Amino acid sequence: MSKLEIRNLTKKFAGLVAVNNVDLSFGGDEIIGIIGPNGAGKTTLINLVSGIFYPSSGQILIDGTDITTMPAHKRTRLGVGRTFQLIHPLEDLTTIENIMIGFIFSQDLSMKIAKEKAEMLCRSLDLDRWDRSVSQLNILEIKKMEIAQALATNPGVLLLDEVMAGLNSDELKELIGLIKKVAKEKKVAIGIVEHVMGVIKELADRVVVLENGAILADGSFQEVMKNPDVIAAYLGGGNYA
Amino acid sequence: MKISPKIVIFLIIILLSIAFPFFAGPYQQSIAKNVIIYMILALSWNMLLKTGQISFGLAGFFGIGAYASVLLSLKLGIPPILTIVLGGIVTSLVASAMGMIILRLRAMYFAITTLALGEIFRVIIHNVPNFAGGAHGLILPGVIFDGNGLYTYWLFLGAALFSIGLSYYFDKSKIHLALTAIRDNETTAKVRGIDIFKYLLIVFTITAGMQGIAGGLYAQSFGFVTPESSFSGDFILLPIAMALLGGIYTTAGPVVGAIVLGVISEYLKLYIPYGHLIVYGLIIVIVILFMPNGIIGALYVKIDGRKTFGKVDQPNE
Amino acid sequence: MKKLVVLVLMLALVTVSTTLVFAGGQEEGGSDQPIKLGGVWPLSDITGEQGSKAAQQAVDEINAAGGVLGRQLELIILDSEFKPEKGAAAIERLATVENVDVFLGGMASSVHLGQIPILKKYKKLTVWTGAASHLAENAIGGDADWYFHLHPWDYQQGGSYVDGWEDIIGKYSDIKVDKWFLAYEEGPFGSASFESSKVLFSDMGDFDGESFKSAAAGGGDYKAVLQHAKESNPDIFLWAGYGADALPLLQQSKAIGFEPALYVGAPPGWPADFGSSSLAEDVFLYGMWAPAMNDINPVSKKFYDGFVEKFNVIPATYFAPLSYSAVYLIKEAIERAGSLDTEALITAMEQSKYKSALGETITFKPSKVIKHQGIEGQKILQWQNGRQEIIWPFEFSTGTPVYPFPGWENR
Amino acid sequence: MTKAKRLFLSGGIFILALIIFIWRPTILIYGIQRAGLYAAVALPMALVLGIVHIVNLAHGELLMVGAYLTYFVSVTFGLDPLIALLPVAVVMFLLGMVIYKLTIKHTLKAPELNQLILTFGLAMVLGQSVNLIATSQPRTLTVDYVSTSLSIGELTFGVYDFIFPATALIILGGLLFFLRKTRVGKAAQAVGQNPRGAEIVGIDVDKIYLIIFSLSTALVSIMGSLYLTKQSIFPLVGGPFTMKSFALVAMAGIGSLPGVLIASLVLGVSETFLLSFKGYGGWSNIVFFAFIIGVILIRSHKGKQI
Repeated sequence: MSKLEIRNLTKKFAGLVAVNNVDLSFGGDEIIGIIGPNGAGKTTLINLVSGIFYPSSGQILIDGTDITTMPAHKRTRLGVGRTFQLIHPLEDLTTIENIMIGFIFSQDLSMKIAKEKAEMLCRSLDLDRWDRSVSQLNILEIKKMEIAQALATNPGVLLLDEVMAGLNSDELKELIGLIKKVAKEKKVAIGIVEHVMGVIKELADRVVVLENGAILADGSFQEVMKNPDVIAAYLGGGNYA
Repeated sequence: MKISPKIVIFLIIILLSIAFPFFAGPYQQSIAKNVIIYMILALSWNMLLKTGQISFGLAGFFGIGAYASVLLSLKLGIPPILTIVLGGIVTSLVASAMGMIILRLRAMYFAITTLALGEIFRVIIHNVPNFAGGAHGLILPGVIFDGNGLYTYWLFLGAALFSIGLSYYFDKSKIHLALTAIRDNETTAKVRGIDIFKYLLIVFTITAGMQGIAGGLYAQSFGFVTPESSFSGDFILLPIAMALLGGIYTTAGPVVGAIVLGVISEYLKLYIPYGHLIVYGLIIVIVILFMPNGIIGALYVKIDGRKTFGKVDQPNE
Repeated sequence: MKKLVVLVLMLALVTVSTTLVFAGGQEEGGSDQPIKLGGVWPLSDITGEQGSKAAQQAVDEINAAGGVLGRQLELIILDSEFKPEKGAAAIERLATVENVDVFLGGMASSVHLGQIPILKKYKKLTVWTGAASHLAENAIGGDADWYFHLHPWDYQQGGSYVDGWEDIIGKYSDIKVDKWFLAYEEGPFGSASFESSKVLFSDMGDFDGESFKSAAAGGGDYKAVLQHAKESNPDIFLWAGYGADALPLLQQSKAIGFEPALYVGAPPGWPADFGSSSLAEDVFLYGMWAPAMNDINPVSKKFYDGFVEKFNVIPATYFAPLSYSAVYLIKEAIERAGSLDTEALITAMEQSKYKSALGETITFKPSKVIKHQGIEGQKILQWQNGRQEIIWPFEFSTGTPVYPFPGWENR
Repeated sequence: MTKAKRLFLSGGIFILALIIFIWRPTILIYGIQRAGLYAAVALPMALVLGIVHIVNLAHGELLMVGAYLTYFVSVTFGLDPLIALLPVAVVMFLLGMVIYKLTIKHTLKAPELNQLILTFGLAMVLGQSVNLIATSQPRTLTVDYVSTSLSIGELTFGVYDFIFPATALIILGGLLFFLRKTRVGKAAQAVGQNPRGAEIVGIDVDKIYLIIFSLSTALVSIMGSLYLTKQSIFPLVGGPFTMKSFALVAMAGIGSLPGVLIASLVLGVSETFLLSFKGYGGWSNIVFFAFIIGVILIRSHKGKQI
């Protein structure tokens, strides 16, 4: 059971404030939805937590350990996992190898054990064609592979960045089910960034709304959706529901 | 352990190459030795290439290894074989110190920096006549094994097998996964727990050591070093061409490439004494045009039906 | 699995075919077989190209005149590509696959350093025309009686210049040389010249010098070194570089107004048409041979005419007459020895007294380290009316020195 | 960089230049001449690298071929090399087209290393072919005006070499005009930034590559002709220029043409600065490479990983 704490986090890019004084913590097997209009700072927030960027100010802690200035691979070992909005598979490796990476490098398992574990993980995610090269997978399989890749690092906190993008409604349903299963079985806290409100409604125990890098609202889906600020922000930024 | 045909054939080849001097003359052996020098360079360069990093520092490390080996022999009287190994270690140390600074560079910036460092080593050696012989270089009182061709060949073969083994280990171990991940996408690699800098440093250090050992072998078997010949640009692009023509990212590629190009160049000059290098250049051009994935890559396509065979990141824009 | 098998099989194929391709004939030379000479030169360089061609010319001449001991000569030419390992492999091939009786050729000390261990292995009669570095001499060592070196060593060249200038000053009293400046290319060739000259010329007045990056190595900007030379105002300005440096040095000297009384160049070869430039007039040079030798030496004339007729170009480097001489030295030694036995050949070679195209009568004497050194010095020449005239040694002179070097404006 | 910082920096450089000029004027004069040669040779490579995205290892050999053609045209027709360079540049443009169509075009989809080794092979073929035809003996044209000099007080220096910085400026100006003002140039810039995007908006990418590569070949051949007026040529004369240009382009940052000029100036002046101290010339080679490494490292430190 892990806990992620974000304190007063700010990130500026050449004068532009992408994340503005954000305070947020969640953990356990909680699933929180992070929503907001385009450019609200959702992906930047994930990038800050996973160590792609370093914040301008503020603090990030996982299970009480300060990871604010830690390199990405060390955060992974401490239990921060994530997927990418634009998928980043390792094209020169097979699917199973893509997944083994996490077991080997963040949990220090041997190649043999990593392979067994990866196969088990694939089975549990209904990802059968694990011996193929990534280029032969379909979109749903790639999404599953991304999630498996992240799960292989044994995360306490898993951040999913628009993992549903590009899926049709059947595929969407399957993946939602999968994520629910994962959260329950693996006891992972999940932060999910999503545009499709249906997904958030289905999955999230709690919803955080970002606008211009700052938190606009934080609460249950129903609460947040009634918040006049949120309605204003969404009406201003287009209809996402 | 079950004996697969692969292992049997591999053993036969090793035995054949050990027995090579008994059915081939000194000339063939010397060609084999030259091929091995370039093979080690091509293999080691290819090992670093798996991370996506293109090094032009081969000649620099080759020269450091050669000079270290000769200087250790001359100044401290250490036996030649030991100086070759020590030369490799010295080269590794130099490389790891350099790597701390330059391994965050990428693509052609990394390439040009390694090239520049190699040149700097050459200029330094050139300008310290009292220590390293300056522009003239240094000669050894004798060559390794007193010029015994058989032992020298086996020493070279040992170095070649060691390099092939190391490269094979890189292909099969978790290092392969780390390096390929770094090449394909650094962001994914680090988020999945790979310490990119650590692996780059490890590979850079090891491959530089191999290049240093090649330099030591060269210096000890010919008995001299000079700045011009030990840091020669021939040790940069020819091994790269060999690796590429054989097929990059594999162990077999550089090995096959070094043998094919090394043998072709000897063959050509027997028939075209004046101007054979034109044909040599043409062969390089034609192979690149018609076998863009190299010889081994072309074979894979034939056998696997695989279309693509790895790719290198596009230059930074 | 399948692909690995194919791979491995292919590797095996390559290995086997390599062996087959290079398995040469091992037949012993019978009395009707030609006598084989093996030569190694860098064939892509003018020195090696013309050196090998001149050697072939000598072989053809000898064969046309009936050969040696009733047998024909055969010259096998291999390219060293300026690479030590290739030069060494070439010697191995000549020794084992071609079964030659004599080695000759040569250019570039670093290539030779790589060949020396192999030459020592076979101990066949070796007549070498290049490699001036004293390191090569040390590597050969004092007990290699089979090794005959024609080209003067670096320190011998330096010594001959001292002798030459002393002779010239003694004979032509208006020539004054008290202050020297040597500009030298930073590679081994130039550095060797500087180091040996500094010691040798110390008795002859002030000696100063500085290095430059030769155009042959990507340089070609001499303004800094010329500026320093101009500031030191020497009586004699020497430069040791390559042919590509020759004209740009003169042009840049003119541009900065540097006019020493003696302007001496010491490249191994000169650019084509150098003599036709007005700037070249009255430049001194060091060398071993020039076409002017034809006026006073019939062997030189024979070589020159034969070369021009056979190859349709003018010999542009002294490595051509040097290699030509090497073949004749070998031919005469074989005749004297009456056999191809190495011991007999060495003894016969030691008795050589060959009137060469270079002017000298070549004999072999010990040098600092080795037993058999042929030519011991270079010559001092001067560009006059577009032609290299030999000034010193006076026994070969074809002209008298023009002094002082005329100013740039009077050209 | 802020405006004040920039002002401060350029002021500092100006004062430094002034001090050097008063102390040893030749450093600045020769430095600028040297820099001009570097820049003029490196600019065509920067163009190809910025737009076609290939490292052309035959760059120096193309300069060499241009120089040899100029030599033979000048000798055969008795032309001044500065006139002969025009027909030669046209011929070299066509040669560039042939090389592009026959070889480079077919490796553009392959990894960049393939282009590197392809052009390495091309360099070998070009260099060795010229060697076979013309031998390795250096060749020189004697042109009187190249040693024209100017005396100001005690100081005498060659003025002809200012042709290099002048040419560099003309090439840079011409290229910037071409890229910013002409239709083809603008298209080329678009292709350089995003070939796929350019293709989508209907630009014939292949044709742009062809034009840029041939243009660069013609430009480098002009530099070969100019080089011939000053220096002797031989088959290996171009080799060092390839690496030097590559290093300069890396220093300038890929895609920046004016950067090449600045990098050349910095290098040229610092090399002549070191050369002006007698006896340290041998170390001036280090300056070149140390500068490259320094600049690249500083830039990587300031920006992201490069």
